[in-house]
Amino acid sequence: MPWATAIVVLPLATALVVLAVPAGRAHLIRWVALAGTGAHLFVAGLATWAYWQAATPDAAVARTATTTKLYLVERHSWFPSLGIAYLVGVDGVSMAMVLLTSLVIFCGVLASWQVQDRAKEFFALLLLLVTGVFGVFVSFDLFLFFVFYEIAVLPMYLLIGIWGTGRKEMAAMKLTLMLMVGSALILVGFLALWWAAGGKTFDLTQLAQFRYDPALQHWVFPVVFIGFGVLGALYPFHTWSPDGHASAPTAVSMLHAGVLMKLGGYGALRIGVYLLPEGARDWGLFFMALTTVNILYGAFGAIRQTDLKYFTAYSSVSHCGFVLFGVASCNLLGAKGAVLQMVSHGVMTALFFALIGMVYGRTHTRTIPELGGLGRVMPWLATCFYIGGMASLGLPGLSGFVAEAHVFLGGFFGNAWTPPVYTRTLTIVATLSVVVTAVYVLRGLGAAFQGPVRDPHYLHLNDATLTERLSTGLLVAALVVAGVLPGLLIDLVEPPLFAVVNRLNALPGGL
Amino acid sequence: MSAETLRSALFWVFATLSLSLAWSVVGNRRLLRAAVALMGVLGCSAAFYALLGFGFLAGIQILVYVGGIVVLLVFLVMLTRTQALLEDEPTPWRHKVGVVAAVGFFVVNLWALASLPDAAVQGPVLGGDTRAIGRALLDAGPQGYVLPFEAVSVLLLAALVGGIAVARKVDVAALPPAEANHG
Amino acid sequence: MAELLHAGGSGLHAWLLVTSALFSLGIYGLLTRRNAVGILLSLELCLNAAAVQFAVFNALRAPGRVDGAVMALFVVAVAAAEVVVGMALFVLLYSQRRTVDVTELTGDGRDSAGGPP
Amino acid sequence: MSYAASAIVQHAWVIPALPLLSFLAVGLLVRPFSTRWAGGVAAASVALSAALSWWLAFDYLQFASPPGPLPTLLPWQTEWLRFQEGLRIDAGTLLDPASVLLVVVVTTVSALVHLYSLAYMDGEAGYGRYFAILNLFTFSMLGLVLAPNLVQMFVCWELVGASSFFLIGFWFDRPAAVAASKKAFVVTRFADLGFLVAILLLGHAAFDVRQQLGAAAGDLQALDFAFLGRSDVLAALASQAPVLGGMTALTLGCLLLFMGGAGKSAMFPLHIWLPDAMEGPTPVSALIHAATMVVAGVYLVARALPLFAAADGALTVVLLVGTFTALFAAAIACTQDDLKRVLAFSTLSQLGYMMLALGTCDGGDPTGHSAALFHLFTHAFFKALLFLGAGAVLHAAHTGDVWHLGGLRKPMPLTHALFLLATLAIAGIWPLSGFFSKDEILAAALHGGHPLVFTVGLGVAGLTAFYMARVYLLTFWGQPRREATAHAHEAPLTMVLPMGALAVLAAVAGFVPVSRWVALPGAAVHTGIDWAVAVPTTVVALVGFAAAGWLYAGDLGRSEAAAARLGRLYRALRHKFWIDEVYLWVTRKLIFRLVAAPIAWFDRMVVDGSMHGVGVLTRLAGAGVQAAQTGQAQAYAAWALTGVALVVGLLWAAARAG
Repeated sequence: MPWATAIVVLPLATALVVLAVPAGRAHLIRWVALAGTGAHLFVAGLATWAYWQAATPDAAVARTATTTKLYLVERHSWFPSLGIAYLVGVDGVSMAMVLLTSLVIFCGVLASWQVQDRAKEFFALLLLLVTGVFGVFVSFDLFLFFVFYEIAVLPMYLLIGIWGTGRKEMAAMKLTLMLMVGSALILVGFLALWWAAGGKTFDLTQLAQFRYDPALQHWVFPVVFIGFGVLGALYPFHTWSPDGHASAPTAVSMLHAGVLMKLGGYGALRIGVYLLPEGARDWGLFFMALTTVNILYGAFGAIRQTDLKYFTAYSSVSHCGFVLFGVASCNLLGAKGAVLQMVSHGVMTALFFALIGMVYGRTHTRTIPELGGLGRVMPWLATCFYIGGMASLGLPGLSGFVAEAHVFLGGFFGNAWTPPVYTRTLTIVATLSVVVTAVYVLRGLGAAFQGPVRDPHYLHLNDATLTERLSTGLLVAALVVAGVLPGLLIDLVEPPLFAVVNRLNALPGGL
Repeated sequence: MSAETLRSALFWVFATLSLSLAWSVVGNRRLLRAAVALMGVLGCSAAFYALLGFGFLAGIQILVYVGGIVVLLVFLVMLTRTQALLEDEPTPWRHKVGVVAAVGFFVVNLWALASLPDAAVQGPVLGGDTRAIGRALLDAGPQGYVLPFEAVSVLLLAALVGGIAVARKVDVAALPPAEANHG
Repeated sequence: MAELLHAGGSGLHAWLLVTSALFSLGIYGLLTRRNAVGILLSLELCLNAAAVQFAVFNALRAPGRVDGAVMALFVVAVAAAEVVVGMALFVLLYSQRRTVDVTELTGDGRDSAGGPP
Repeated sequence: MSYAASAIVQHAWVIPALPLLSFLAVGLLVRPFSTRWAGGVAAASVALSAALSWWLAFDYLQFASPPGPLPTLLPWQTEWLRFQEGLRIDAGTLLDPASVLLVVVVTTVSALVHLYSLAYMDGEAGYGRYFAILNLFTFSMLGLVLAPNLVQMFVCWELVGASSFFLIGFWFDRPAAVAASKKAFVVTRFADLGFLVAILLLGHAAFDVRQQLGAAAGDLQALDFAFLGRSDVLAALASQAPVLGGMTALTLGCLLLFMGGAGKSAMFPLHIWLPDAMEGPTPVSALIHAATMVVAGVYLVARALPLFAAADGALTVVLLVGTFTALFAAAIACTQDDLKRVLAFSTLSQLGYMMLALGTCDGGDPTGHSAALFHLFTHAFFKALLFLGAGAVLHAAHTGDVWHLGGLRKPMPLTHALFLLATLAIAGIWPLSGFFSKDEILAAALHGGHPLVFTVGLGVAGLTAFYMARVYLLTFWGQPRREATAHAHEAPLTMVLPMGALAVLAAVAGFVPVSRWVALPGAAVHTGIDWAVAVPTTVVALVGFAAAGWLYAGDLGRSEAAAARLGRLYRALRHKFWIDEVYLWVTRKLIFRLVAAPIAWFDRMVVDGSMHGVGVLTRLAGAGVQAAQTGQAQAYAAWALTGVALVVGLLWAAARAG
């Protein structure tokens, strides 16, 4: 069974089916989209099972490997003259990301149940977008990776520009332009990697065999890292994210903050650190410092926000900072923490944006001071908000804690070539964010959901509908499962990370 | 006076006439006069065709171009007359640009011309034979023109349909009374 | 008189000189006229000059063939099509804008709104 | 008989699992359908848990092989989180005297509070939610107590904090309750930052030690208490190079650990959240803010005592902070008007006692450790009783302001009797439990070579008697000072019964030989009464009573005169030394206004602005190009011809050159 291809093709096929439905039948369109994404969730689950079957015997080998072994591989020549191939497959990290994306898109479709305006185009574009995301996660040919990366970025422009709110055109433009700059950097990096390895192949597994010249790595690494960092909201290239998230429709925010921003961390880890260990060694500390700024800056920025979406967007900046911080700390704990944080933040922020969309759909405002006392009116939504908030501030038992604990330990343990005083200081500074996060989460949610009911009209609003309960309930369940049984996720993502870390550990100690 | 000399003299007569009329086409402030001058230029061109030995072409030129197209243009001029454009006098800047471009083009042409060897008409030209032209137009062979011919007919049809479609929207009754209409 | 229809009296250079001059005059008109119809007239001048030049080359360089003549015919046909479309456009334009002054036709997307700006 | 034969010792995990299951069941299944059942299920599960924990304590003591010390058992553990090899975090149940003691205390008080709440919370919106979170709290507290490693402790520690947050903010439409819950969470969270960094520091240091030990470390993981308590590990930790300011990772880690503990146990200056937390329902205050959660800090220090003892000076900090908090809070308690607030400051003061006792171990003599745990044990009962009594008063009179109460002993005789008993217990009157445990603490201070601390402790004992007598007299004696107070009535049976049970415990707990059971090796075990301590404490307590009686039993004008005479000191005490205001100033003015707001501004204006600036530059460049795009076909034609002319000109030049 070509699992990897199925993962990519299924959403695309669903998009085509959606396009074939007459535009007037919005209800049918929704059901098609839901069925398609539901089937995808199922297929992703089966694929995980297949991966698990294939990968478990290699678990011991993986601990000492220096190259990631792929599973469920499909390889077809595409442009043989340039060494471009259709090479798809999975490893633990990409499997985890595929599962996350499946879940988020499924819940995103559920959360978009109310979309009426041009529903057909909306769902088709959404599915196209997610096709790109899945493509990125399963492709192991850099060129194919880039193609999918662009597919993932571009529909965003239309989705925000057409179905967004507020200053949507500006936000869409800004987002697209900044991400394009990022992908230009990535392309430069990819071409450099391809060219330096002889210009024969874009195959990641083969490029990983090649030892790049440290001088080349020294300049390619920051290019690639910043290129991916733009999507991963690396300070100071994060400013597209608050505007973009605030303007995007619910499902797009969910997908974007939940999954698309993870492409940044994924790429930085998979391409940046993995292919360019010496570059990572040279630049690790710099990027740790920059992402520490990210973490605190996003958290402090969130305190002053009055729009729920800006609030969540700044908190995303902070949380995505953890991802890149983990990547930049260049050790197993950090890398694992980064991947766990990707999953955790993906679910959490998708939950947040889904809930914000639901609250906005009822109150028609996202301004926190205009809300108030909603906990009395919509207990389900408030409860889910608080669970998400608790995950966000790293409450143990929810997924955020596991990830942040890894990232902090990773930063604190540091690596062989950086003087520990730097990494530890940065880590301790970064831990301050747990307090700041508590402050802004409790302030924001308290103002919106606690206290007396602010507007008497709110008393007539109803709580979540069945689809909304299903969507948010699934995400909450994912947060809880990932938090209570972190071993499941760790077992999945750990083996391929050994390869990344073993390459780093094999480096001659720098400085 | 030999036929050669006569032809040469006729050529120069028509050339002078043609150029001066052309000057009027582009330079006359009153568009209607320019249109009439264009008619003259095209007439001269018919004479040129004749001098070159293309009798059929000359006839077509008179019939279609002068008699059809330019008449349309005259109508057009009259249909779109406005007070503001009654005198189409170029501004100095436009005039300069026009002169530079036209002269520049002419000079470039002259340069190209200088690289060509001169030649004269050698004898009767086949193009004078209407049947030959007809055959070439309907020839499906490698030297034939049947495809362009058909394409041009489609083009004409399209232009016809398009012209009707575009102009159909004009609801003359609904037009606001325009002071310019009587200029 | 019939003889006149069989051969040209002047050389290639003289012919081309005249057609080039005609074409150049057309360019001048093309660039200076404000009236769209005037531009169309100038364009006819250019087209006609080109058509004549086809005929000239045909007669003087390849008298055994008819390609130039055919091209000249095509030019006439294309000119007819062009005038038809141009006429339709300009009449419509005039009905909406009350002018065919090309300098007032700026592409700011408001053309369809109708009425003079 | 051995422990293997004891089902409950082997399956001690059932004790925390029951409230957890009940939390899930009540929260997800029962609550939407029936509030009555929600309360019933929740209370029943905790009651069952309490019964099991008594069984556990019984078996644990019964099967110990005398005469040796009680063993430390780890009957169940499973991998929970694998950071990396040697840094695995297990979930498990650690059974030793301290944890068994705490399990008993937590489940017993919790069960009684659940029972009490059935009536107390009757008719509240969110009744089911209340019980679900109360269950979650009980589970978390048990998990904390049974934690075999620092991380499990931290996990449950945070869960305890979160459930406390939700319980304090139970009436979430009251702004004061919302503010109090936020404050409690944020302040403790700030302290937990210390705990977290301590875990990082100690985890790293211990991991290094573990790597050095190699096979000698066995299967023990770096953050296991069993590993951290080993003498070779402690020696290795203590001999590590200093990391900051001459302190080793061990010392720094212990100080930060204490910061976490001080936050949860509301030690000065992190105490500010506890008085405000009284905005929550009173049973919650009884359970969380008197008997269980707030002692977590004490428990943490007690649990990590080997580390603290090995760390240079850490225990001295504990001693100082504990002593100061005991005095400071007791002094403030003398001036507060709200019944529950007085009890809250009293709790602070008693927690200070416990910390103080732990601090006296700095000389290497671990006697204070058992004294602290003993006091923790007794305090849980009498303080919970005091809170439940206050709750009964609140329930009846709808106000907690002592100046609005008065004369309640007639309409509420049972509550009065129980409150009096608890007052005597906390004041340390023989033969009630407070007498024994407080004396042990003071004895530990005296014999541990801290006479000054002993003196302060003695003073605090007097203050304790004074402020407890003050609120007791103002509440129950004299005449009702408000209409509502006059119509007060006795609490229902479901409220009185748990209070009665607690009263029995508060009365007899002093005779339980807790300090002998929990004694660390080397600790002096008290037998009988230490007259050198008992006499002075009883005397100061009686003096405190007498002073309160003189001021508050008869003419209340006397108290006003006394307050006036104290002047500035009285005002400072009433305003709690303006510490809340300082905090507000720091957070609002300094952090929000000088950090958060500038960052938000900087982000929008500078960072985003520079990104926009790039956009504007691009647009300007575009505008330059746009000028050529006039939409005028003639202009294009001119450009095209110019281009042609240029190209031909170039060709020409090339031809001439060639």
